[in-house]
Amino acid sequence: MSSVPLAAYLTLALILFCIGLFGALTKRNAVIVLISIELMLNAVNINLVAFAKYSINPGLTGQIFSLFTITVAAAEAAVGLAILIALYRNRQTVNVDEMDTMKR
Amino acid sequence: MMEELLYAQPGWTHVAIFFALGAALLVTVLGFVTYAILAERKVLGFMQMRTGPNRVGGRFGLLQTVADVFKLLIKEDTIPKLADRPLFILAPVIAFAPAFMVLATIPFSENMQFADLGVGLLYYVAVSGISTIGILMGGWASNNKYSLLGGMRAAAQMISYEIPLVISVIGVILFAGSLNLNDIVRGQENIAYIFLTPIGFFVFLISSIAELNRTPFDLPEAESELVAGYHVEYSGFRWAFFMLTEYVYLFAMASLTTVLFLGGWNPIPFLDFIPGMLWFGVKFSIVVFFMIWIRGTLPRLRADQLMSFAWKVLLPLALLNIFVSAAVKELFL
Amino acid sequence: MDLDTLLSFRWSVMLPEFIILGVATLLSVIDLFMKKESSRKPLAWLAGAGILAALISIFTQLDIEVTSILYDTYRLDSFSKAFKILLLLGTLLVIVLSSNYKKEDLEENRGEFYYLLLAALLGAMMMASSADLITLFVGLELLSLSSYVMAGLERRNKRSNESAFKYIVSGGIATAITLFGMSYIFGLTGETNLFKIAENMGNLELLEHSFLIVFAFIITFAGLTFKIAAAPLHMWAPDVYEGAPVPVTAFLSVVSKTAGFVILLRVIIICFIAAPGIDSDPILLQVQPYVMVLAAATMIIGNVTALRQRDIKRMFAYSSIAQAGYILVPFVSNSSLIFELIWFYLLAYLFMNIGAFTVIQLLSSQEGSNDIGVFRGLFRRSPWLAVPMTFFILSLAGIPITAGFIGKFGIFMGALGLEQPQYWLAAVMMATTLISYVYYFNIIAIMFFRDSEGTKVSIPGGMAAVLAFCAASVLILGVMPDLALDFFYGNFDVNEFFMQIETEVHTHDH
Amino acid sequence: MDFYHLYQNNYLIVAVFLFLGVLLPVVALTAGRLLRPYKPSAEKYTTYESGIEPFHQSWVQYNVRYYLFALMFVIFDVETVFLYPWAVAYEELGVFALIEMGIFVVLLTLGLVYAWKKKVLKWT
Amino acid sequence: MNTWLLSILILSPLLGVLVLLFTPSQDEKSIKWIGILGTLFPLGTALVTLSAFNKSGEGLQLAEKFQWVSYEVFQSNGDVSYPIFYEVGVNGLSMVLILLTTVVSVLAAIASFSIKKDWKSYFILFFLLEMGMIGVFAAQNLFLFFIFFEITLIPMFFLIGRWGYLEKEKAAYSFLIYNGVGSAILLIAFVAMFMKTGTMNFEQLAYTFSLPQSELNDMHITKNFKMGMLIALLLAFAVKLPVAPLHSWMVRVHVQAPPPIVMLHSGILLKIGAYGLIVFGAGLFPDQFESLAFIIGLFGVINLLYGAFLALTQRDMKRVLAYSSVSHMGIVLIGLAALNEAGMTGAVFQVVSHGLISALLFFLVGVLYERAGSSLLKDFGGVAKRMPIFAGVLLAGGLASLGLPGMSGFISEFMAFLGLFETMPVLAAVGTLGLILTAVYVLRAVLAITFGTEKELTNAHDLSSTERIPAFILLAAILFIGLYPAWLSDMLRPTLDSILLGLGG
Repeated sequence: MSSVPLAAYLTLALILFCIGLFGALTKRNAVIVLISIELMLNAVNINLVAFAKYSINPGLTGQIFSLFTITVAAAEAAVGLAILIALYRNRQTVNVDEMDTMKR
Repeated sequence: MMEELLYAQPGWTHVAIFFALGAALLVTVLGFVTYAILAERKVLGFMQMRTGPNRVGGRFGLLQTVADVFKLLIKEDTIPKLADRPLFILAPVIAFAPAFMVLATIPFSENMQFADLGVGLLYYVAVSGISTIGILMGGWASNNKYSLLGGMRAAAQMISYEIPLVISVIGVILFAGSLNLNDIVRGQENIAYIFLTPIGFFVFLISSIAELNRTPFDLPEAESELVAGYHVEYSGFRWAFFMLTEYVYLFAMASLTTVLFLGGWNPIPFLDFIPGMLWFGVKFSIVVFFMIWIRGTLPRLRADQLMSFAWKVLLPLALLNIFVSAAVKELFL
Repeated sequence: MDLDTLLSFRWSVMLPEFIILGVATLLSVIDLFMKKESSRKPLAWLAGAGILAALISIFTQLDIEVTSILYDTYRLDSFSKAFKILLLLGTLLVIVLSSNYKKEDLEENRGEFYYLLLAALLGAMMMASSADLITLFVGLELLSLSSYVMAGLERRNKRSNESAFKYIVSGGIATAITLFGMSYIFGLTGETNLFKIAENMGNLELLEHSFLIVFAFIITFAGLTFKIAAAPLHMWAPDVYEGAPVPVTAFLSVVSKTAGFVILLRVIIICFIAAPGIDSDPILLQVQPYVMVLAAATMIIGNVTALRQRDIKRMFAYSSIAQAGYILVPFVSNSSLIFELIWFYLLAYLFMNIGAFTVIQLLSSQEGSNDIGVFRGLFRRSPWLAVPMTFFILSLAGIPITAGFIGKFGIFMGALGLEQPQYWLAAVMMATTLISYVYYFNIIAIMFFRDSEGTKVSIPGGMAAVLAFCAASVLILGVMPDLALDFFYGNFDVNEFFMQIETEVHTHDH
Repeated sequence: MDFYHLYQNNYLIVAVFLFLGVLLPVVALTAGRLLRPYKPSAEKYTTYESGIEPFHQSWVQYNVRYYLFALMFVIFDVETVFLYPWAVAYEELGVFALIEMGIFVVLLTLGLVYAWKKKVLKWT
Repeated sequence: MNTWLLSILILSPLLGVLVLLFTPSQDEKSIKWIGILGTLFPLGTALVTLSAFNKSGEGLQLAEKFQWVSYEVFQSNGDVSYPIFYEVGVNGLSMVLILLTTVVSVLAAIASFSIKKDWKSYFILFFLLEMGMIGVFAAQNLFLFFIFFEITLIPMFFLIGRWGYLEKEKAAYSFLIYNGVGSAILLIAFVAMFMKTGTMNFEQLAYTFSLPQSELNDMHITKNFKMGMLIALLLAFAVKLPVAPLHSWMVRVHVQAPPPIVMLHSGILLKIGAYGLIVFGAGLFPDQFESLAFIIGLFGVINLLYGAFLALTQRDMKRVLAYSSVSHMGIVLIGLAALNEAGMTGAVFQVVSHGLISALLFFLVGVLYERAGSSLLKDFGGVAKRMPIFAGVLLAGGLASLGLPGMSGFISEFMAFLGLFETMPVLAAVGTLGLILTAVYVLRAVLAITFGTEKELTNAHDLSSTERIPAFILLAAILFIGLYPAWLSDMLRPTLDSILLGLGG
């Protein structure tokens, strides 16, 4: 069990990021959209931690950065859910497709 | 031998050895659970001035639980037609696996520990949180109003009490300067942290009881209100696993309390000829007994009291505890 | 980092931030313990006073040389001072707008609005004043999160909810994209301090990973364009602007956008100025076509789509997308005038857009509609509203003797001033400006050429003051732009932007 | 390098425990399948609702207050992300970090008070 | 050095604005009188300026210069400052045009008695328009020129859109968009020149561009750049002039705008295009201009013929006049393309003369429209009987327009063609066809109105005394220039010489 190369982490993060992006853009349930965004942010965390350990210029700040990312992701999720609750109270739906009061 | 093993390149031999040791622990834990249930019933019986189980397996009903287990094993297993089958089957597993996983990092004595993780405490907190998902999943997958409500309540309660629980241990971390449970125990060679951070201990103890869904915080399973809460549709061995989870957590939580606040394997001064393992066992048993005692004494809380207690009393106390602990550290250590 | 080191920092340079933070906290406490029925109007005064105090303290800081504390996570340089003035000024005007914004839905959350606004402002100010990726990011998120909530502050209004939700979803995606890019920047250099990143970017070892640098640049840049509502991440703007309360829309279109440009300049320019692209050419030159296409697309999309809008807020959303495209032009052209051009344009933009939103707020709250028809016959009904609005619109369209023209002129100077002038970019900008004439002058036509039986619009004192101030500023800056430019050149030295400060590191024996 | 192995081994143990934790239910349930009877009837498979025929779908949208508690949880749980490292490194950080943490916690408490005042913490 | 005279002249219309701001908006009579008096003040100032102007003096006179806007550019080769100045001044050409502007403005203000609503805002915009027009001719700097150029745009937009006829908004928009395109191109060209040379002053620019190519290379100015700039400028002013394919907006404006505004537009605003062509096209890039001369001439002839043909087929007097303007602007191009003294003089004369003639004719059509509510040719006939003075003036104007000797139109057309025959005889020969056509359409239109069977007119009284003033003054001016062209040519000579010098003629 030798150490895993950096590229593997990056690829994992990239795949995760793309899944998240795909989900955020295509899913119709608002909660799933929010979760997809979390997925993208977690991809970032993987990147940061992997870079902090294995990059050309390793540095501990990557882990600190990821701490902040986690916090912000949590805050974002909290605000997102709060807004979704308010929306649900008014519209009785969490379906993104039905949010079309404002047309172009 | 263990030292060498741990410092060697990991391989399949390691897996095998670890597996054997883990299985041994698993058996021990199952044994504990078997007799903890019996003990609980006995103690409760004693408190309520009755005998408790005494028919099966001799005078003390020693095989009562074993018989119960066998009964469960040969009971017909029903999964409601309307249930979400995959989730229904998955739920007990997800609830149980973390309960056992957290045991990996608990130091039972000086050299009786499985995984000496640098972030042991964090590991415990993080992994134990996963069980909530199992419970929630079980409640949801049953497609039953009672179980859904029970599952939601359980989840709400568990996350509410998780906060004070997690924050109350910060005092301990402050004193030990480490998240490693071994370091924490070693930090208590002179004085157990229960004396340094009593508020923390108080908060931790109460929150842990709530986390375990035990009386007086057993609303999710409130028989009189919600039938049996989130596992109302479960039967046979699937149900048994939810019970098992609870008691394994009891085991784990009692161990953690011992490690964090009661000094783990450290002996009381002048009594260090008694082996650490035994000290641990004694302290551990006291905690378990205390929890059963509480169950026998206190009535169940109301739902609103339950939640506000966590947020309005325990959380502020836990936050206060951080600074009290810091002050204690600055002033006395 | 011990006590001595921390005490050795000049904390006084953070005074504006401290004031805002203090006032925001105070406001939240007061609001919490105030009786539910009592009026929240005094809170607006308090918030305004706080911002004013912060503004004054920045002016007292003008002659302080570059200072950096907390290892460059906070730095006071000309760049930050110049842009913080814009941010504070914009928010101050928005406060006046909001204190006159009367809507049932907002009343119960009025107290929250003020301190959320201040929190957002604080985030924006941190973005202007930091040279560390982490702090910049936290500032960005403080701004964003407060904005998300503000957009949805009318809790019972479906549109407001919806706009907030759309905002947070698109904002979340943009944050993730930005962070993904930043993680690569960090990964390539191992640093989060911008200047150290710049240093390490020049490292020869990185040459073999130059495609990664380009990748990092593109991702980061794309993510950061969200805040300024530039293509490709502009889609949120129309919906959010339309649904949010008018003062919030004004805030988003002015202050938040300014902050977006601030972080864009900070991160992109400092980090990548020395970075090699593929084949070791400077990356900023290599990605120029890409950024140029973005700027052009932003201008085109914004202006063309604005043509079809009937909802006035939506139209201004597209207009502000287009304006973002204009401001990107000096950025694209790597002009040495970049800072003063962007600064001046944003200053002009602040006055004209907030002025326009003042009028929109007055009209839409009186008529209960956001349709463009509310402007019908405005000149007959309330000439004192129609005439300033005309100035704002002329300025937005870039007609001479308004600040907007000088801004656009400057941008042209930037675009055409290089050894290789960006003719086609200037042409796109000019062509789209022409397109913008159609919808801008449509408003004017409706105000002046159509008659209606509508009633006179009553203008509260505060709003009148904002209108007068904005209109006067638009005109004065249009006739005497040197007032602003001399102020800029006299007080700010753009070279400070690139100045890395060596902080003394105290080493102690343990 | 040895420490690296130690590190790997410790997590290997965790993995083994995970495996065991999953294995036990699987084995037990498989064993149970061989032992237990199987006599299906329609009643057995209906959802339990205190003896009444179950009516409409029970996957209802649950009360919003659960979400509110979830939000509170998220916020305070993440707070610990900062508290833990701070507590671990307290010795090196010293008094100033304590003050900083004080500010941090006070602001969070303010959030708690806010939620309290806004009756978020009220169940029912 | 600074005499302030020109600045006062430029700002003089604002005095009227100031007074109007304090006049109650319902007081129609005083507003109209303030309007007229307000235009007299610039006229007076212009006359004072004229008297201070040395007619035979060369170069710029009465110049003023202040630093206005300054950008500091840091470049690799050291700091370069890009200052923008406020620079005004007059030469013979601009002096004449300023004079023309102030005169036509007064007359248009008098003609504005026919305006029916919102007099106050009408006159405010009118004054702003006048300020813009004076400023355009007085500016000696690209930046300033552009600003005044745009200032004329906005009041025009309002004036057309609010006080025009049925399709006024459409006309206002097409005015705005077409001219917007022109000014957009102009701005790009101006800024590009500024950034290359670091100056915006006309003379300095002309000097810089006349430097030998080797020195220009150091400033990254290539031949292609100069050519590109010239084409851009030509294009921009072609819209304004307008040149044939780009003329539709102008016809629409002339049909829809209120008569006094059309007087100003066709009298002055179109001339800005011609002025621009002369000053920037021929003045800054003479070499490139020469190489494009044939194309310019070609467009001139096309304009002349095309405008004349269309004027022939129109049934609306306004459209006839509008197309005649297109046609006459062709003569300006023809004169410019000739590249010699005769042509150039012809072009400039045409600018002035057409300003007067078209102002007169549009004024008369306005009068007609006021009487009959129509300007269609078929609605009129035998007007001469009931309105003899009107018919007389109309006929005189028409004759001036077709270039009858003794009137101003003759001199300009003659000179322009004389010039072109020297350099491009074939083109000139084709062009003369236009002159014949001009005579045909002018006479057809004018005669159809004045003579023939009398049609019923509801309100057929002759020119009133207020209407006679502008009509007679304009007619007098047309005759004066036609009979005594030396007055004009003396003033223009130094300017034309300097341009011709650049052209190598």
